[in-house]
Amino acid sequence: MKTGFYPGCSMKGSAREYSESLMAVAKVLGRELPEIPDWNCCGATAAHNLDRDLALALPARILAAAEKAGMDEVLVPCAACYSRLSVTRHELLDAKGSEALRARISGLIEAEYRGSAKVVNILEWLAGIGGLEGLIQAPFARKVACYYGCLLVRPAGIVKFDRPEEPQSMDRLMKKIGAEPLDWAFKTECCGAGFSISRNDLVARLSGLILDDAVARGAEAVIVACPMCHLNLDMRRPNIEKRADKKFRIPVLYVTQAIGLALGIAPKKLGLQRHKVTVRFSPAVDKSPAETLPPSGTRPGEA
Amino acid sequence: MSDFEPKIVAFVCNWCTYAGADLTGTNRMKYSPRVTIIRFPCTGRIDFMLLLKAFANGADGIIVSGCHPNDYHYSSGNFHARRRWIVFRGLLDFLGIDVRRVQFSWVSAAEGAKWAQLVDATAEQIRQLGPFSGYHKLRGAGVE
Amino acid sequence: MARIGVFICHCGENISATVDVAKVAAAAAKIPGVVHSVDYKYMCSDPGQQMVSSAIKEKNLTGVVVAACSPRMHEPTFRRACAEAGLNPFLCEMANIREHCSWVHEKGEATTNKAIDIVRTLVAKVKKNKALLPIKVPVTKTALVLGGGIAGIQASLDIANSGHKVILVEKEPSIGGHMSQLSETFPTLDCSQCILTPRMVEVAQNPNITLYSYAELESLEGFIGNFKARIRKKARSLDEKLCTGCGLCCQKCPTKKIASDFDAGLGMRPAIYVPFPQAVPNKPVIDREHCTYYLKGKCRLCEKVCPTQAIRFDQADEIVEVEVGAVVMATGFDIKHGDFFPEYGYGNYRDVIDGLQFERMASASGPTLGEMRRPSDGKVPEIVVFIACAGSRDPAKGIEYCSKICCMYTAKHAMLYRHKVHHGKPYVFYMDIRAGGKMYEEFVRRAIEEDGVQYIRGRVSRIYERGGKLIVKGADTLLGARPMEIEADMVVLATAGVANPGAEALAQKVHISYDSHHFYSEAHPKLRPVETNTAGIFLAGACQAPKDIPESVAQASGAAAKVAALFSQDELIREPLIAVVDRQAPPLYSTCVGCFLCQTSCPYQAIEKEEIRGRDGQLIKTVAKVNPGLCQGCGTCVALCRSKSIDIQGFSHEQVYAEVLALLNRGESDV
Amino acid sequence: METLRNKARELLASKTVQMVIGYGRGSGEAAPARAVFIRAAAEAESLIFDASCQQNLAVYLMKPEVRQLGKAALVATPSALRTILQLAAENQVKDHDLLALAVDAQGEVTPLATLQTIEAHVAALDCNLSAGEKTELQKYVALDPEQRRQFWQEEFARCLKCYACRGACPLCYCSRCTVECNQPQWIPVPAHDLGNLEWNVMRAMHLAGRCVNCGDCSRACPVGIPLYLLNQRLLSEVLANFNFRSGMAAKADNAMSTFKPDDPEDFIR
Repeated sequence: MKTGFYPGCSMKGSAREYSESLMAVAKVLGRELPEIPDWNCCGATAAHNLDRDLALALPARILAAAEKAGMDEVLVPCAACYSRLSVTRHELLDAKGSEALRARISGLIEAEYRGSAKVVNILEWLAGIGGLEGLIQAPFARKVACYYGCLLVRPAGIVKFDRPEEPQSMDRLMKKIGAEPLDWAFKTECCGAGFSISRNDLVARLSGLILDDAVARGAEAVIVACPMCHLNLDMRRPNIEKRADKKFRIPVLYVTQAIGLALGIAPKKLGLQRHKVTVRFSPAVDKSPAETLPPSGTRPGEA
Repeated sequence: MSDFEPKIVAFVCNWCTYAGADLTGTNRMKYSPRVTIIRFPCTGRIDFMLLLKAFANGADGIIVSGCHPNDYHYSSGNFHARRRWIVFRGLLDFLGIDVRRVQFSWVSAAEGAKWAQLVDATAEQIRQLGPFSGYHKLRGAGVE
Repeated sequence: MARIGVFICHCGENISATVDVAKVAAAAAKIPGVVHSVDYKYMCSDPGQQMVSSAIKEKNLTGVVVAACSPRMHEPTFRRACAEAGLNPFLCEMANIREHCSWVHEKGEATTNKAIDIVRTLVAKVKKNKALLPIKVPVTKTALVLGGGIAGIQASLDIANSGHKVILVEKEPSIGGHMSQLSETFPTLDCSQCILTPRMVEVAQNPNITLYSYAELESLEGFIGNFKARIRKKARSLDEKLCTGCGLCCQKCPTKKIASDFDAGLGMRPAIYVPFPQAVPNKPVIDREHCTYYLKGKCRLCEKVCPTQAIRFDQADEIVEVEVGAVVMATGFDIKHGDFFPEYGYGNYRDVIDGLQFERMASASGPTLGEMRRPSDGKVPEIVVFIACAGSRDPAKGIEYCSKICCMYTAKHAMLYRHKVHHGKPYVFYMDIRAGGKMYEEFVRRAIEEDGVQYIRGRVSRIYERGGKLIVKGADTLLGARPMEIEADMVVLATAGVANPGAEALAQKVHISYDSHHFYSEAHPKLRPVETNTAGIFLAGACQAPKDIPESVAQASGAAAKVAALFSQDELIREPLIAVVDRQAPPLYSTCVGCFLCQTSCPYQAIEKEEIRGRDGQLIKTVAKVNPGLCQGCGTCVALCRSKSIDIQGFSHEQVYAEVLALLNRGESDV
Repeated sequence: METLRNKARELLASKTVQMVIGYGRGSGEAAPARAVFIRAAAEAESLIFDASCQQNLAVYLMKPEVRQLGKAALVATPSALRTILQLAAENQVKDHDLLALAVDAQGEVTPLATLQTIEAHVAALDCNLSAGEKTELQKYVALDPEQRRQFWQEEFARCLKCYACRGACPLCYCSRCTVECNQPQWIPVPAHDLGNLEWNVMRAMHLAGRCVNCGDCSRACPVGIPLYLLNQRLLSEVLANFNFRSGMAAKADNAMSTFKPDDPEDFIR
């Protein structure tokens, strides 16, 4: 099973630490992640607002290149790229009249898009790697708030990943590395996304709500799996604090960084120094046991 | 060929298409007199050999019609019939027999209008195809 | 030689207006085998029928063709007339020259010729008709009712009161079903136990009803009038005759901490328990999965305290075989639970409960003795949010239908909450209020206007817990979809009504069809709601689709009427238009070679395997055999059989073959 | 061939079977191999196996005269194995009625005692039409209808209604075939154009979803009508439309007596 890696623009630019931590973790886990040769921009939010063919051609060209390089699946760490590539694969394979559309788009990109390569996001890829628990050097024994953002789980009909309203895959990953994922309400609420540039007041409000709830529940870190979420929750911290008129010390880590720490990889190699909010934790504190009585929803005899 | 009057036999199921044809009658909807009905309990009962017999004895076209799938009286006769027709049409086509002379359809007891349209359309199509003399000549030895 | 009588009807002038009836009669007279051919203004009138019967007698006709309207109209009329004249009714056929000819074509040569074609076709068919006798199938006048909820109870009582034996089988230790779990019922706020328990006692005391509680159907074979059912009486671990129902064992049982299924997981019960005080039969059952004796072989305290030594630890399940003539499915429904609404925290937060749990909380015999106490900390909830359509009308959750009863019981819940907590603040999030029954709308208006229930038209997107409160995030679409948050103490979800988990397996045991949601399929949604496609098996209550108590009771009485009608005759008379497998003299015995394609294709499981053995008991061959009770006469098997060894009476090979040839103006000899 | 002979000798000596049905030397080069019925260990010498042994010996399983001789061991080519499974699916062959001696191109013999083992053996084989068969079939499908009608008219004109194809086919085991039915006379008795056409249409339809393409009908036809084309055409129609392949399982529903709610119906108005 050959897995290709599609970095996209952010992994080489503002989210460099995401790519550094991913590569470090992959090395420890003994996984090859060759970049797709001659990859191009996925079109993100700009393309599909301008022209449908463009929005399909860009991702199709990426996938066609991956298929040409014999890749069975493509790891797309950035949620926005993952969403674009998944939607394109759906439009060109499963949707009604996909044959004609596929032929036309293949003509546009002057390469034959067959659709053999699967599109995989970071959580799917990490979950697929067995034996993670065995390699843990320093359990990441922290209370964490797993923040999935929007594009990882939506549109549910196409992406078909985890439960759109109440996802659990990142929570399960965090448990594997010894962390305690909290039950909180802002797992998939909007962080402000693209408004980070045009309306960062909105981002300040929305991201502020997210951080406020995480801190209120005692989270020691917010775990994300998307460069845009990291940017709003970390880099826009001054705007958030100014608007909320209070300080938020809580650091924001990529899921690969948290796993990296647990695998004993040096923080520098994980790019923690690139964050705006310094990554510092107070000493670990012991936790109270969970309640015993079964929740009201389960019936006697049911798991 | 305008004065050619085709002879068309319609094999229909009693509960749906026969009742649909009755409804066409009660609504006094006019349609071509070239089609005559033979009643069966269900489309599942229509044997492919009867279609051959009809062609062999002078029919120019055939209509086979019954209950829509899932709107059936007997719960699965039409499903079996559909599967039989798929294979039978494949065989006729492979033998070079013009499958356009056999029109399959679903007409429910409430679709009187659809029955009239079906008959008129089939009569017109068979009129254009002309008499099925090629097949009728096959009679070979026997009373002529 | 055939002696056929042909009778052409004018039908007033419906036929004669466009068809030259005299010409048709003359043409019919020339058909070989036709000895009598007349036309008359109104064949279906008494004089018309008189013409037919007198012609039969005078010319001793062997077959009759009446060319008039559709057989779907007057076939029974003319067949009865022939029977009265001494001619087997199945030797009479109708030629449809009205709906299929005179009404749909213009007056003229072509129309008359078509009429002649039709008559000639039916004359050819009638020559091949055989005299058939109606099929008589004996009827066992005992009914089997599966499910002891209100529907099963009502059906059993109605059938028993019409003088027939009933066997009522209930899976739980007591009958009563979901209705016994309710506190009060809409729209009258009658206390559920008060109106239900008298019926339960009536069932126990009715001499015609044999009640097997804590029992399930093991298998059902046979066909209408002649079913054989095997019922598994699960071991109660006590001797029902000796037990007086004093309840000492339940009080003394040390293992108390088992979540009670009857209390929907809110309350506790001991290992040996009676589900609720008014249970019928009022005999406890030992829950072998939790009883210490069965787990570790110790305790046996109940045995020690039992005044009548009724405890039987080594009691085994018992299979009871019964013969029944009809089955009524009244197995009821369930409400959706499990991790179905994670975004509402259902199954995660203890104060997010479902409708049945609220009923138990509001019920005087419930775990909180009727007081409003939230499950997490037992406090009285000040603010309660009720969410309607929790799962129903939601294709994304896979349930697109409306569960019909939730709007009513949600209004009732809100009203009961206000009656018990006067200063409480109930909110109801709804999409549309469906209160279509008698006095239903008034009931909901009363909840809104008199009991001050705050109805908010909008959906709830998420519920999360913060500081001991449940934050309900929703939107009020009547106020411009303004997002809103309510800090609630407790949330009640009106979850979707779904089929019982075991519904599909039971349907397969009983051979009835079910829909994609595992609700049982009625024969016809409008005209045959209480019957199924399997003859002799009827439906009552929510097993067919979610419905309220009045409808379940009405449907139960309907099903009971059907059973009573079935049992009103000693024998079942069925039209003989069924399939028959060829039989020959030895040594061939039958042209059937036993490939049994017919058996797999038969939708009614009407074809059985028959082993033909010689006098020495040696198996000669296994051939197909049609069960006259089950065959509905669709004929699918007939067209499938490669060796033409199965034929259907009324539409036999010879009949339809003759029709095709006659229609195309070919004589019999033209091969 | 030696292993085959030893196996036969051993089976007959130990009385596990009463008879071994295999191939023996034929008379002259027209029929290099023919079926032989070995009932004594000594006769096992006459068993042969080479490229000319193509006949589907499973046809003898359905002949009453052979069945009454007792349990048989059958030298089975791949299509014979698939025929046994199809016969089992139609309740004609029970699990321990026979012992199959599966033999492949290299003459390797593997005894298969139960239908289960036959199923497993067949599952490993490639049961598709060969490339050659596909191209030939495609050649006819590509013709336009009139050319096909002309082709079959000429082919069927040679038919003598000798019904050798019916005798050779293991799946034609009806005790009274519809051809022999004269009330009503379904298939015209004379071998004129109509009689020949209706007979061949009926034979092809009765094999739809059952034929395993062993080719014996065509080999048996004295006037060399390419009957295999009809069967192969319906074989591919059944596979394409219903994703069903005959002769793969002992307990399988027949393609024509079952259905799927979403069978293709684009030709129905």
